[in-house]
Order: sequence, then C-alpha cells, then structure tokens
Amino acid sequence: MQTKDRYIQQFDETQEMALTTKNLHIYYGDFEAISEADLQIPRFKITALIGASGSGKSTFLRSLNRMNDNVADVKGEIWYRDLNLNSKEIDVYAMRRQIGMVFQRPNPFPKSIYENITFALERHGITDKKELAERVETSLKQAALWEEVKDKLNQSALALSGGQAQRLCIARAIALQPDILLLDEPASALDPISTAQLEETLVNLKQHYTIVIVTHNLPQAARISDYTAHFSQGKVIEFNNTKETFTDPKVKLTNDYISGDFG
Amino acid sequence: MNAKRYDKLATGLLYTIAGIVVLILLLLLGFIIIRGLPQLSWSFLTTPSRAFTAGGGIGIQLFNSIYLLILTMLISMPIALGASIYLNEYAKPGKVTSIIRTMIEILSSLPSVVVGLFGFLLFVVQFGLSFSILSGALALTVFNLPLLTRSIEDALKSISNDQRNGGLALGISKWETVTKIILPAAVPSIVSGLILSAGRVFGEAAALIYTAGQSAPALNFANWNPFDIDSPLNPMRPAETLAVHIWKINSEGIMPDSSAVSAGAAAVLIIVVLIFNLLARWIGRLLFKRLTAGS
Amino acid sequence: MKKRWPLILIGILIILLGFAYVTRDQSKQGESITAVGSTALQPLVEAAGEEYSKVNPGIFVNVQGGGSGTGLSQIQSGAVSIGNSDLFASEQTGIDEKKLTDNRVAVIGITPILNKKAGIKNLTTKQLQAIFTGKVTNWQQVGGRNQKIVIVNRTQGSGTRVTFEKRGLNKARSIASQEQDSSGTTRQIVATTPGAISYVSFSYINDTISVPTLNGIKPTNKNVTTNKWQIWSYEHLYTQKNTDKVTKRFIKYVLSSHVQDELVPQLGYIPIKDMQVERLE
Amino acid sequence: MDKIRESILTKSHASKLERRGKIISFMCLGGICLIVLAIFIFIAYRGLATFTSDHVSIFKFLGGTKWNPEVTENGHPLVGALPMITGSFLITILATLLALPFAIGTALMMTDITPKMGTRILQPVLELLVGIPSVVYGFVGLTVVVPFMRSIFGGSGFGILAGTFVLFVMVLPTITSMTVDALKSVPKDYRSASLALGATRWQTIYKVVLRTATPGILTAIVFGMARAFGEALAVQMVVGNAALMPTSLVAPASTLTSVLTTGIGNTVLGTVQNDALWSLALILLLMSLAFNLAIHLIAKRGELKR
Repeated sequence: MQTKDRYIQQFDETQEMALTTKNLHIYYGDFEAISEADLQIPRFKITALIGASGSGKSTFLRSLNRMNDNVADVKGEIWYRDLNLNSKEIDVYAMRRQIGMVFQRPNPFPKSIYENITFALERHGITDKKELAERVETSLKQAALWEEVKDKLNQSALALSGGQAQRLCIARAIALQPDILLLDEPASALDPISTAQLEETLVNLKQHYTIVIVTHNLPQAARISDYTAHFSQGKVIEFNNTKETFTDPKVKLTNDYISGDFG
Repeated sequence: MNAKRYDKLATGLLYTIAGIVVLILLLLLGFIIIRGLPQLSWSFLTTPSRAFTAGGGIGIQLFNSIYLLILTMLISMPIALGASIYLNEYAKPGKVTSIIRTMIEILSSLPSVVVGLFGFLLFVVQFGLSFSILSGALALTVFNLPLLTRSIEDALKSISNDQRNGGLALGISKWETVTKIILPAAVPSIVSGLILSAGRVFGEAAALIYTAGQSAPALNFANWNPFDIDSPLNPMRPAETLAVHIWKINSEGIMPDSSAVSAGAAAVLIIVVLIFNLLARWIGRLLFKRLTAGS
Repeated sequence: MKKRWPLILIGILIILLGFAYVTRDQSKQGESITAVGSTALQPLVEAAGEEYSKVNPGIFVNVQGGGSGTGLSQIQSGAVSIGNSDLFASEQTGIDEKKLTDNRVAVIGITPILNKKAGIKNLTTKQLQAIFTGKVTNWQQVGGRNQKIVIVNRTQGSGTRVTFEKRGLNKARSIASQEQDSSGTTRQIVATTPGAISYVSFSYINDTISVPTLNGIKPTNKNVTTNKWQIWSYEHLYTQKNTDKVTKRFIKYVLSSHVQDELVPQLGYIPIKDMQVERLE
Repeated sequence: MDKIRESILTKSHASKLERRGKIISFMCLGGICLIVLAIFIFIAYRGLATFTSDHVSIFKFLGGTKWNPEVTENGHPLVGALPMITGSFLITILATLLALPFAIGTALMMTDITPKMGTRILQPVLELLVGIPSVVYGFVGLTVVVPFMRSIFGGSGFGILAGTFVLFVMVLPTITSMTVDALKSVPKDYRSASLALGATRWQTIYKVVLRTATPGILTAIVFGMARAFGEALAVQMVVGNAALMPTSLVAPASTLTSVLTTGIGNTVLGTVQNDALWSLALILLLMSLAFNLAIHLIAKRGELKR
C-alpha cells in the first residue's frame, strides 16, 4: 500500500498536543532547509524524527526552542500552550526553561557534577539550598545516574564517561522540570551499553515529559518512540505511530529508508 | 628505507632547531643575569636611585613598575574582556566586525613611541593629568588593549560551541553562559595571554617616557594614603619605571656606576618577568581547578 | 550570599578611600612645578628640585625629559611651568622667543671625542670640519693611523648637535651619517668602534674614549669660561612671560649661590657666574 | 498552566541580564574603537600636514633619498623617506625569513614531535622571549651583536644585519606561537590517516600537516612582519640611524621607527620637521593596514581552498 507521496496521521481531539507547527519554513541564507513540516507532537509521548542526513530533521528540532535564532531564518508558527513561540513577544529564556534540549555530543560544563545541575536552577531563581539538593537528587535518579555519582557530586563533571556525561546533561535539563525535552541524536556518540541505558532512561522519563528525539538509529526509534516522523529533503513525508511506520509504511520513500534502500 | 632515513634526518633537524631556540634564550638570560648578578643585593633592590653619585638602587622604580602594571591591568582587563566578549559572542560576522578587528590589529603594530606621544598630548596635556602613573597607565592601556582583546578572544574562541548551546538550551542568557561557563573554562589560556601582555607592559619604555615620566621622586613607604604626594599609592605622582630607568641610564646616565646599575636593573627586570610568569601559570592552574571542579 | 561580597569589598574600599582623603596630609598638597625638556639639563633641575623641596615643604618639582624641542614647544603652549632647553629659543624653529623668558642657569662645554685607536692628539677646526663634511675619510689624512673614519652624529635638532655644528664646525652641516639620540650610547659606540668620532658634553668624558685638543686648546671648564674653548652652550630654563610666583622663586633658587657653587660643578656643568663672556645668541 | 504562559510572555531576568551584558560589552568595544579612531585621525592629521601645509610632494617624500628636514632646497624641505622605507622593509623581510625555519621547526616540535616537551619547555621559553623588554634586547644587541658583526664584517658593526639578528629573536615567539595555532587546527584525522597509509612522520608533516596549515603559517609570517615593522627601541639601538640609502647590510642604515623615535623629542609640534616625522608614523600606519589586508586575503584564499 505504498502509493502515497505523503502521509500524515491525524489525531482526534482527545489527544493533548505539546507542540504544533504550522507553515514552517527555515532558510539558511538562500537555501530552504525546511519547506513543509506541519507536525503535531502529542504530550507525554516520545516522538522520533528520522531521515537521511541533510533532510532537515535537526534543523527542525533546533527551531522548536529557537536555538536557531542566530543561525537560520525561521518563518511560520510553532504553537505551544496557545502561544506562537516564533514571535517577538516570547521570552526565549523562560521558554527554553519549559522546552529543554540535549545535544549530540555530551557537553557537561567544566564544573562539578552538582554545580552542573544547580547552575541553571540558580539562574532561574531557585536558591534554597535544600530545594537545590533535592532537585539534584531527583533529576539524577530520573536520569539513572544517581547510583554512579552520588559519592562524587563535588568532582569535576569532565571526568565522567561519555554515557554518564550524556545522562548528566539529561539530568541537568530535567532538573528544571520542563514540559518538553528535545534530544538531538543523544546516543550517537555513545557505546552500545551506554545507549541501552540511555534508552531505558528515556522510556522512564516519558511519564513526566514530552520527548522529541532525532535519531539515525532506526532500531532505536522503533524501540523507544511512540510516533515517528520521517523527514526527506526538508519535508515531513510520513508521520504515524511508530509501529505502523516500521511495519507498514504508507510512503514508498519511507519504506526504502527503513529497509535500507535509501540513504 | 630512504623515507625512513629522511624521517630521522628531519627529526634530528627539528630537535636542533628547538635546541637553538632554547640556547638563544639561555644565552640571553645568562648574559643579562650574570652581568647583573654582582649588583644584586637587598639594598640595591630597596634604596632609591641616585642621579649623579654611585651606589644608587632601584627600589622606587621596581615598585613603580609593579604598581603601574597592576593599575594598567585593572583598567585594561575589564575593557578587553568586554570587548572580546562582544567580538566573539555577539558581533555578527560581516564587514563592520572585520573592519573593527583590523583597526584593533593595526593599533597593536604601531610603534609604542607613537602611542606614548598620543598619550602625552591627550592625557598629560589635554586632560591635565600631568606626568603621572595614571597617565602612564592610560597610555599603556591603549598600547595593551589590542593585544589583550585579541588573546582573550582567541581564548574564548577555543572553547567549544557545545558549551554555549548547553547553556542556552537551559534557558540561561548568553551573557551568563559566557561569563559563568565559557570564561572560567578559558581561564588558562586567558592567563597565558595575560602573561604575554604583562611582560610587554612591564618592559615598555617608549610609551612611558612621555606619560609616566622619567623621574622617581622619593617615596615615603610608611605613608599609604593615596592622596599624599609622597605616598607610593598616589596615582598622580610621576613615576619612572624600571624599563624607563634602564633606558635613561643607558642613554644619559652620568652616575659613575651607570653601566653596573643598568646591568643590575636589567637582571632584576628579567627576573621579575620570570617570577611573574611562573606565578601566573601557577595561579592559572589553581583558578582553573577551583572554577571547574567546584568547592 | 555569593553575589554580595564584591559589593561589600567595594564598599570597604570606598570607606577606606574616604578616610584616606579626610586624613590626607594637607601640608603636602601644595603646588607643583613641572619642568620638561632637555635630557642634558634634567639631572641638574632634578637635584635642585629635590633640595628645594627640602627647604620649601609643600612645593614639589616634577622634572621630565623628552628633549629640548618638547620642552620649548610645551612651554610655548603653556602646558608646563618650565621648558628645559640646551638651545636658545631663537635657534629652534617653530618657537616664538618673544613669548618666553630666558633664564640661563648653567653653561656646558661640548667636546669632540674619538675612539682610542684613531691615534689623534690634536685637531684643528678645519680638520674637524673636513671630517664631518666628508672631505676626509681616513685618519691618516689628518695625521693618525690608517683607519677609516666613522662619524657618529647626534640626532638632528638635538641641542648638542646644533651647538657643535655652530661652534665646532663653523656652521657647516655634517653629512648624513649614523645618528644617536643619547650621550651615553654615543660614548659607548665611540669607545667600541675603531675610527669613530662624535661629540659629547664634558660630563660624559671618561677614560674609555680619547679627547683631542682643538687647535691646541684643552676642553676644560676654565677654557670655556674665557671662551678660549668655543664649543659651549647655555642651559636655559624657559618660562612664560607672566609666570607664577612659585616658578619664579624656584628659578631664583637655582641661580642662588648654594646651587651654583655646589650642585652645578658637582654635576659637571659650569656655573653661570663664572663666565667671563656672554653670548646673546 | 497560566503561570507558565505568563512567564513566557514576560521579560525574564535572563533577558534583562542579556541586554545589560550586551550593552556593557558593546560599550567596551566602542571605547576601544574610539581610542583607535582618535589615534588614526590624530596621526593622519599630523602626517598629512607635510603635504597640505608644508607643500611637500608625496612622490618626493616617498621617492626622495635625502632626509634632512632642517634644510630646505628650492623652497621645500629635504624629506625623502626612501632610505627609511627601504631600511624598514629590508630588516623586516630578512628577520622574518631568518625566523621562519626556526619558527616552523619549533612549532612542529610543539605539536607533532614532542608535545610534552613542547608545552613544558618551549612554551615557557617563547613566553619569556616575549617578556624580555625591547630595551634589554637593544642593550644586548649593542653589547654583543654589534661587536660581533664588526669582528666579522669590519666597519662599525651597526647596520641592517645587526638589526636583523635582534629582530629575529624578537619576532620568533610571535611567528612560532601563531604557527602552533595553525598546526593545531589541522585535524588529527589527517595525521592518523597519513600515518595509517604507511607514510613516515616526516612525510606526514611535510606533505599533509604543513600543506594544510599553509594559510595559517602565511598569516603567522605576515603577523611577524607587522610586529617587526613597528619595533622601535631595540632596532634603533643597533641599526645605526643613518638616513642613507643602504648600500650594504653592514653599513649604518635607518628604519622608519628609528628615525621617528630619535627625532620626535627634538622637534617642535607643528613645524615641518615634526610634521615630517608624523608622516613617517602615517606610513607605519598604512603599512600596518597593508599587512592586515594581506592577512585577510590569505584567510579568504585559505577558505576557498577548503
């Protein structure tokens, strides 16, 4: 049944949406990196963005919390809580507190593990020592890192292994108790064991957070995500629940991609 | 086999070259220190200089040099820090930015005597600061800013963008990301940039001849009130520095022991730069540990 | 709490400064006299200034070098109290002498100096002229060893050079050659360069160089006072026509017998009152 | 719910901080620009006076070989700056050429051969070389290099060659440290790829590392030249300061900076003599501009190649 050029699953009204994009166009100079990407991202689910390199999925992800502000030209609407994030009235700093992001390469700050987490909290006005300590513990536990680092919170975060560092970055992001977590190929720099740990962490986090993850690792997308969006040449060509995307793709290009005939 | 032979030959050549560079420095240092060492004594380091009789020391000049260096750094450091943050973090790459960079770069390759004369006409005469430590510090700031800005900018540039993204993604302002994360991470390279410029400031003579002056009036080291004219801390007093002193006695010194004093002063200058260098490295390492590992 | 401590520090600093300002030593806030210019004159004014401050607490004499040109242009523009110069204001282009008061405080003799290997004991003015105008290029031609002559001049416009060319070379101009801007370096170069010739003021004479007689006359202070040795110049402290009292008093002090009899000879200058002749330009 | 919406719509502490920081840092940069502009305008104003109010023709200034501002010939002062321009260029180019192999060699030691020894010994050595004041360099030049030149080549020992040796040591740290930066920016993969293909270390350095880093090294050279061009005190002490066209490398010559430094205190602001010196400063400024343009050009070329 791979006859369609494009297939976007429609949700019924009972499903609550975390983010909705409309008429999104993203330009790098003259080059249009995203030309058609109307997506609805459901709450408390993991949505995976897949696609070949250069398909625009990372660009799309980074635009969601306006990390592309100085890099690319973003046109269109990004709706979050009835607010268009892509407008001038939005305070990006307050917004990013709600929509956090974790990157491809682990980037812990050159500070202690404890400070890595409290740094942003203090900046957002949380200075009570007790609350800080609590948040550090909860976030590290949620990120499944607590057991490994609880005795060395005051040591430099730079000494952590890649997998630990990435989980620290996740802990750092969720310590702010955001709504949404955007993950940009978070496991691509990690070994298989660390990746497995990370995936487990993400699935657990789903209860409290909406997660959007960009990944090149198709089995990973199949394992952990609830919905999958396939990007190709700046367009979302297929968006469906993950199971169906991987077992019964509606678009030929998607079939080619997941079966390895493409990219 | 030929390639391997070449490899060995080239490696040997490189070792020789590095050896020659080290040798040049050792010879230079050796020459200066061995000539100056016989002069060095506690009294040479602490007594005031004498204009035309033997037995003068360099106490006041040494103090002046250090005080001037500190003042200069106090003035130029924040400005250079701000400017380099703007250049590296905020300025959009383009024509204007590149023109500004070029201008700063040109300033750094102007001979210091031009900066000195400019400082003389602007600070000493126009602003009425007269020949004073303050005038000297301002002139040295002009002379020092381009170097410092450049080295801090390079230090900032060397910190990966991942760190900046990390801060921004947590909803932290760019300003705080830069000042609280990027800067501390860049401290070691900033410190080594600081050493380089401090060394230049410490040894600078031409820019100071017309601004901080070439006289070292007697100081009362028991009076630390910066508003008294004979206080060492008074920034409005004229102050001959060590480098200016060397220049002066080399060129116009009429004391009978001028060459001895000049050799001694040169040795002291080198030794102070050396100590300063080591100290700054140590502090840089310490700071880095402190700032990155937390308390 | 972390954020407050820099503020507290600044507060303490301000309080300390305020306290210092209140308790500052009022007696030491008095006027200061700034004298700028000739490096040759600098030691004398410095020494006199130090002594003067001892006798008159509260008055501070600030002496800086920079060259006669700087001294004259700064006194002309009124930026300083005294302009030190080795030259008459009329000898320096760009200076209006009518606006300034000339205070001659000492005399300084200038002598040719030679490298010891030149093997010359005496020179005539003619020979000197021939050497500096490039007509003679080997010491053999003036009775010395077979050694090329190396001329080391002072910088154009320096007081020593102007005086030397005017009095020693009979207003002839030296050919372009090596130039040095300081007496000490000049002496060092002459001492170490075979065949070198230059000129310095008497106070720089030492045994590393040889000093010839000129037309049979020895360069001594005594010969200067009688004008037998003609290469000499006044040391001037120029002031503006309507200068303040403090400056006037200081100049009077420099001309007092205390300074003239003790400091001036000690520093290698010739006291002005010893002069038996006077020049007006 | 509403709380979050509200927080997103109101200006946060962070954005206020951001604005303040941006303004503060911009003011710092603005301050520097202001100073730089003031100096440029000042030098241009003084330096152009030679041509505008003293009516010296630019060609005579740049092409004339007689420098004697005190003397006027045919109503115009003798201000031919060619001897100084030639001297400056000769010394700069020779010193840079001499320093180049040493700089590249030392830099390679620090990046490819023995990085450990490099950071432990060579790095501090370079920093110390920078820290030695130019007065001291001049002093050493005067007491060591000049007599050495004299004993080998005869004459007075003063001259372009003596200046070259002193400047060589002075620009060495600049060129070396910038070459190190250039070499460090060559990705590690290039090296390992070359070594994996069986190339020796030297072949890797010569064919891969140096070639990739060429634009960076060129920039380092131009930087070194710019520094050499502007150095004053040390050169002035050993070059001899004779405003004559250089006829040999061991005869006294002069540079723009040496004439400027020695003469400026002996002239009166606003006179031809003084203006002429400021014109020399203007040339220095323009040369510095030229060097910087060269650096930009090299950088652009380098980008194109990649």
